[in-house]
Amino acid sequence: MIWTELLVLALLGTGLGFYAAGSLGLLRFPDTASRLHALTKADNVGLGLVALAAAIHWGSGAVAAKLALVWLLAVIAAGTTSQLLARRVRKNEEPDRR
Amino acid sequence: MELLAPEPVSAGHIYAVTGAILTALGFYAFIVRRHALRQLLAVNVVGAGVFLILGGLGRGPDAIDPMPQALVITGIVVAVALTAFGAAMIVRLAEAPRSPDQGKAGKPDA
Amino acid sequence: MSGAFDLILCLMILGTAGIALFVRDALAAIAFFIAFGNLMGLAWLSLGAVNVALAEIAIGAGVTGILLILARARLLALGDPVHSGDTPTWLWLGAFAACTSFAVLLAATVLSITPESGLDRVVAPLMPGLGIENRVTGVLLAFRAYDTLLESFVLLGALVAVWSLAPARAWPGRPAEPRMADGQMHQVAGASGRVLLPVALVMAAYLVWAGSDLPGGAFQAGTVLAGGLMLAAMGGAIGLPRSDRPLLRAALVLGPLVFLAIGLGGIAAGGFLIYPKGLAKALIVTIEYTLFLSIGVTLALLVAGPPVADSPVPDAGGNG
Amino acid sequence: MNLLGLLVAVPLGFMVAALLLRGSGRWLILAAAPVMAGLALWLALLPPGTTLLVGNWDLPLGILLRADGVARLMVLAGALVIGAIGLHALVDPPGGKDGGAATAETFWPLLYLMWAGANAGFLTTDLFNLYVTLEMVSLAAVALAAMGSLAAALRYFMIAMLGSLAYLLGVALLVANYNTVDVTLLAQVARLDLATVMALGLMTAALLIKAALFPMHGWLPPAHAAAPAPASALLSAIAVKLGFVILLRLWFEAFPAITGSAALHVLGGLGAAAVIYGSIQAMRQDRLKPLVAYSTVAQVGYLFLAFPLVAGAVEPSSAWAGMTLHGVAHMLAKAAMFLAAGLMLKAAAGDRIADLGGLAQAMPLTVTAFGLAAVSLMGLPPSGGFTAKFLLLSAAIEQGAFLYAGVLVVGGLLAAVYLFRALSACFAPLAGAGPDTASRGPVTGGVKAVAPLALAGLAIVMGFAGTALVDVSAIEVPWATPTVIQPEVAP
Amino acid sequence: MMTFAPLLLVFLPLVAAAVSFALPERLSSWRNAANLGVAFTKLLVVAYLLNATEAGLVFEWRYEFLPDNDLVLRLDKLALLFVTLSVFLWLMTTIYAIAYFDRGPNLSRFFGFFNLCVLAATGVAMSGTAITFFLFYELLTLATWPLVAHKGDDKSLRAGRIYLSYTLAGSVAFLAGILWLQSLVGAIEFAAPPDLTGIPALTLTLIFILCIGGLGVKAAIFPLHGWLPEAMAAPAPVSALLHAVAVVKAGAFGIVRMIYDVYGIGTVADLGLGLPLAALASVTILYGSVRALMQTDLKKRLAYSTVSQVSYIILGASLIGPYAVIGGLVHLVHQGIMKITLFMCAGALANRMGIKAIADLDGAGRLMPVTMAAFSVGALGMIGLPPVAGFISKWYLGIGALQSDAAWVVAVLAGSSLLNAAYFLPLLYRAWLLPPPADRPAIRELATTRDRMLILPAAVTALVSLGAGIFASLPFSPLAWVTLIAEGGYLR
Repeated sequence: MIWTELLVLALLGTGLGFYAAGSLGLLRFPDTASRLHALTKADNVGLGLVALAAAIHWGSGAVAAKLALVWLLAVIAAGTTSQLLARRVRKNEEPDRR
Repeated sequence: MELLAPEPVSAGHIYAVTGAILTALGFYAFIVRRHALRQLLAVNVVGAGVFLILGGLGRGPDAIDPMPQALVITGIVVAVALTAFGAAMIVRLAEAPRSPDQGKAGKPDA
Repeated sequence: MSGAFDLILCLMILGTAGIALFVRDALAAIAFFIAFGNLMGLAWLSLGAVNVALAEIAIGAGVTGILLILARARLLALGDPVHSGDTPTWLWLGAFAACTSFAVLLAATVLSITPESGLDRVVAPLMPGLGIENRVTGVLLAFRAYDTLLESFVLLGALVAVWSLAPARAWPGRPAEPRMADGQMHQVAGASGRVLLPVALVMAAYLVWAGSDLPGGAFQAGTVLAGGLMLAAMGGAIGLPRSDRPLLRAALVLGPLVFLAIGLGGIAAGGFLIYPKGLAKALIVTIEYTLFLSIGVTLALLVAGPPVADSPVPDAGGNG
Repeated sequence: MNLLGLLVAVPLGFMVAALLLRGSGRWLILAAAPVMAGLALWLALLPPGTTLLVGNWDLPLGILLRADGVARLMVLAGALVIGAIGLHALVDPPGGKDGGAATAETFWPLLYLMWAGANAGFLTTDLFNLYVTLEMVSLAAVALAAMGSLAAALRYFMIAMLGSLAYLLGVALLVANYNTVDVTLLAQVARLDLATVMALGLMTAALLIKAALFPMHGWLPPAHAAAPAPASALLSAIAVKLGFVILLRLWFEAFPAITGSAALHVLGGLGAAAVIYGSIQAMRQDRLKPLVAYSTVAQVGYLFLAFPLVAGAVEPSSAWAGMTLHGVAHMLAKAAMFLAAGLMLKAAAGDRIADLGGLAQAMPLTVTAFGLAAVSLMGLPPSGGFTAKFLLLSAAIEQGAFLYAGVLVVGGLLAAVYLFRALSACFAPLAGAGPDTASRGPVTGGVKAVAPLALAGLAIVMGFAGTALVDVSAIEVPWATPTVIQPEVAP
Repeated sequence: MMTFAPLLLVFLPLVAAAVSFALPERLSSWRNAANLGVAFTKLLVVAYLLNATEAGLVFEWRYEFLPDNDLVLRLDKLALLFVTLSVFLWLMTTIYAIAYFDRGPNLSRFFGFFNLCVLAATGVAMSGTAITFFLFYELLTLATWPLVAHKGDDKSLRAGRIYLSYTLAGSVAFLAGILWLQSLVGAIEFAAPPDLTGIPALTLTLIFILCIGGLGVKAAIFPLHGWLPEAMAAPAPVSALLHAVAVVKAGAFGIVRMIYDVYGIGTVADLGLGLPLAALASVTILYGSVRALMQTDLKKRLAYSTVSQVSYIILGASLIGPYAVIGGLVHLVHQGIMKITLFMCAGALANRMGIKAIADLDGAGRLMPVTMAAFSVGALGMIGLPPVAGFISKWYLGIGALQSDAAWVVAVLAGSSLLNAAYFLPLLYRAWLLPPPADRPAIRELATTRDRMLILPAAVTALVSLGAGIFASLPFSPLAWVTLIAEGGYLR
């Protein structure tokens, strides 16, 4: 039992670490593209780890499946929005480059 | 869900007081923020505060009263319905100020 | 520790609300309002009101947030910068004094009332008769079904009210397309919309089904459906319908009408909105499914706004 | 088994039908008006004590519908007024000038929504249910007002929404404090504590906004004046009445022990101020519809002026009857007046009172309707307005409340001043012999004048049915039927 | 018939009003026929009622229109006196109005409201309770207003406004008085005067002042008379019927009811209210006469004369003596008949020859001898010369004054008669003895049917006022009837 607890704790910790890194990137990176880069990748991994931790904590297949769905949806949403944001950014910057 | 719902000593009061402050805050913003869209936002904050009072005071030691919950859900739906209408009015007003009284009162008929 | 969690959460709620209310930039205000709504959802979770938490996040934060964002964007396009005019100092001060006293008075009032779940005792023994477990659903669709019936008509009426704002030439027409101007962006959004719409439908259906016994219900599910529809519409996966399409009208009134019909059917069983013995659950589920469909469509159209005159859609390739 | 629910369900059904039938939905009123009038009449004739527990769920949880005197009269008057307005809207559609097709179509579902909401509100004893009905009515009201002036409607919307939330806050405090929001139950358990006082204060303030009592009336004149005639008629006849009825429930039924005489006199004083202020503002208007709208501000004042008189009486009194009948008479007369004013303005050269010249010749029936409505609003006999004012004045004099009596008297005179000003403008010859005025032929036998004439006629006929109406208004007056709500007394 | 007779009297003019409103202008002959038919029918009904009432029957119709407040129409002898007067004069005025307007604009409206006025006047006469009285009294106000404003020009609209401000303020005071009294003694029935014992004298006095003040507006008591001369902007038939009969008489009639059937002469005497009222009436009599003397416009002079003459009724009522009462009440009839003659003649003069100012009257007697003859009878009656009816009134008033130990009233009467003579005789002098101005075209007075219809009513009323004086001692003469009334209750 204790091992699962420890595993959960470790996963949570790593997940939060990714979140922290992502947030730090959001705050510190210079332009939109790099901010997006930091945010989407780190946060998706972070969320995945936290969801995994939760799934192990409850130890139920149904819960795990739901959490997987949640993660999947979050990844799709993040992917789509970051795509859209990036395109909008590029479009706005285009005139300057020409 | 138990993870997030611990035994509160008087969590109900904490949230109810928060609701009270939110309500007053919203009223305040409604008065000083004169743009209609911001007022609409303020009204929604007031609504959230009122709902929180309703929920907080319905939170007993072991369970939360289903009745205020139902009332809050009803309230939220009514609020969003009205917000949608309000937002639509604000946009339409910016598009074409439809007000015959202004036209006729100010100047001779167009 | 839990007390500390509640306290921190409440402070965050107040903080986000304060920013949402007073920050200069309207977009920032709306962003913080959405954050505020999500924190409110957490607060409801913490209070144990999962049903409300779902509703708050989906409707209070989600739909309202989108409504405000869209309204702001349209106002900006119309040349309204969404700046609040300057208000005189005396107004600030006077309002501050008044609202502070109001807050103190209201807080004192709230503290004078002991929080309790008084009606839970009344609700609990009635639940077995309904055959469902979720007490909130029980209140919404049985004990106070009358409120809910009227509320479903408020929602429908709000859409009618929004439609009533349509300009003379635009009726009957389609709402303004929330479509992305850029062709490629369009594709991206469309792709995700196409993926998400069926997912949303399944999820929503599940939420309704779960709503009988677990947290969930027609309103939350309807919001999820509306979200899917809106995403799909933004990506151009589906077009927005003309306001006079018979099918659309039918979809809009389906839920309220079934609810009303079942209510009137109750007269045969003894009175308005009485569910015949043993049929309660079946009827409640019927109401919930039809209502969820109508709510989904209604909310999506509420967000879309009134029909607009058919004008050349701002085309992506137009200025190649 | 009883059918109280039908009074709400049937208009909702018509709303759905109107949405499904789209453009041709307007013809539904031909069925709705008689059906609803029949139902309302049936309601008025029910034996006293008729109630309905919706869904048969018992009280602290469920919702009670009750056919008391106020509900009967308001529902009946509402059915007649809304039905007549609806029929009128067939010949004088609200979409006229620039509202266009959207207005013409959406008017109908909104009308039915308001109808259902008003009926539901008049019948229910549940304060939260009242919140929902209040929103139904407010939503429809704002949308109808928006058909005239969007700016005014938006102002109305904001203030109404804030009011609704203040009301809901009151409900929240009550539900937490008493675990019930039913008026009949609250009457048994009400106690004087901070929460109750706060709740009552908040709800009262909110409802005063909705009822447009001076000085919370600011939203009313622009919104009512700008809307198309049928919409204005609905707004002034129905929308402001619901707030008033809820206040009756709160002040005289749920918390009669808590509302002290000082508070009652505050309301009475505001009512008196409203009468005077509204009348003076109405006198100052140059244009017809704002004049009529300010007259609503004044007339609402009478309803609240009656509060201390009602409380000062010991038994089902003439004050109660006068107040209720005044509400009913105002519904009929004001709706008639707005409809007539709408027709008059369409025929007149402009919207100023001075432009009304020649209308007495051109449209005698419409001007007659306006005149009859004015008679009732001024409280001249024979009319419902007179009956109501007679009862109120009797009560005021009986109680030695000479200040209120004076306001009642002066208010009637002021009303005569501004209403006769408009009326006598119709008798003046054509203002200027411009080409547009010369082309205005006599429109003697217009079907358009039927609805306003019928409503104004009803307001007059009401003056002869005083006894019956007073009897109805006394059904289940809070202090008349203590057996319903009080625990049994041990022998 | 017993209960429905009063209702019938109210219902008949309503029919005429409805028909008049409904028929378009081009069917004016139908409208005229309907008006005349109904007016004549009503006269027949009244004739029957007079007989029946004299035999001792009392017709009453009752309807509870508010709890404890009955709408009562009751035909006692006093009511019938007024009813008969108004019904008879209504028929005359209808004939006159048909001829006067011929084919003017908006006559449907005119005749509609005209009938409503008569309805109201009949109702005022038959009212059995204070509330019923108020109801019809207000209806009279409302129905008269469109008639005053009928022409629609600025002057008429102004007159209408002034008329309303006076009368509405008056009725409000009256209503306040009634309600105050009702809150003390319950509903007020004229047939069963309330018991006023135990009510403080001050309260009773205040109520009395409110009521008399309210009624005094219509009765045009100084200083509440201002509307009456203004209202002369109305067409002649309106001035004739309303200002000679309906409106001012309603006020005077109400005062009589207040004194005799509400307060009772005993209470009025105890409170000492009779004398001030008599003094006020006397002031009005003299003031009206003086003002009449100062007028140059014929109708205005007649209007001030009305102000003066109506107060005779009030004077008679307030003196509280048998002969004074008889004099006052009989003057209610006599003044009506005589004044309507004068107004109809004035209207005919204006209509046919455009004569409005007194200075234009020169030689009118030669051109329109019948009209001027009728006018002369009316004028002489007003002065109080026998054998015209006016003499009877003044005679009884004088005796009544002496009976009530108020000899000063005789001086007032004498002074007033002198003033009457001073403002009427010059008119007669001008009309009969001066030659017409050279530029006035000669007209044939009775050339067409319409011309004859215009003169006929005035001639009839002139003859009636002569008859009422000459045959005063016969049964059913106004004097005989008033004596019946007085004996029936006012001479306790």
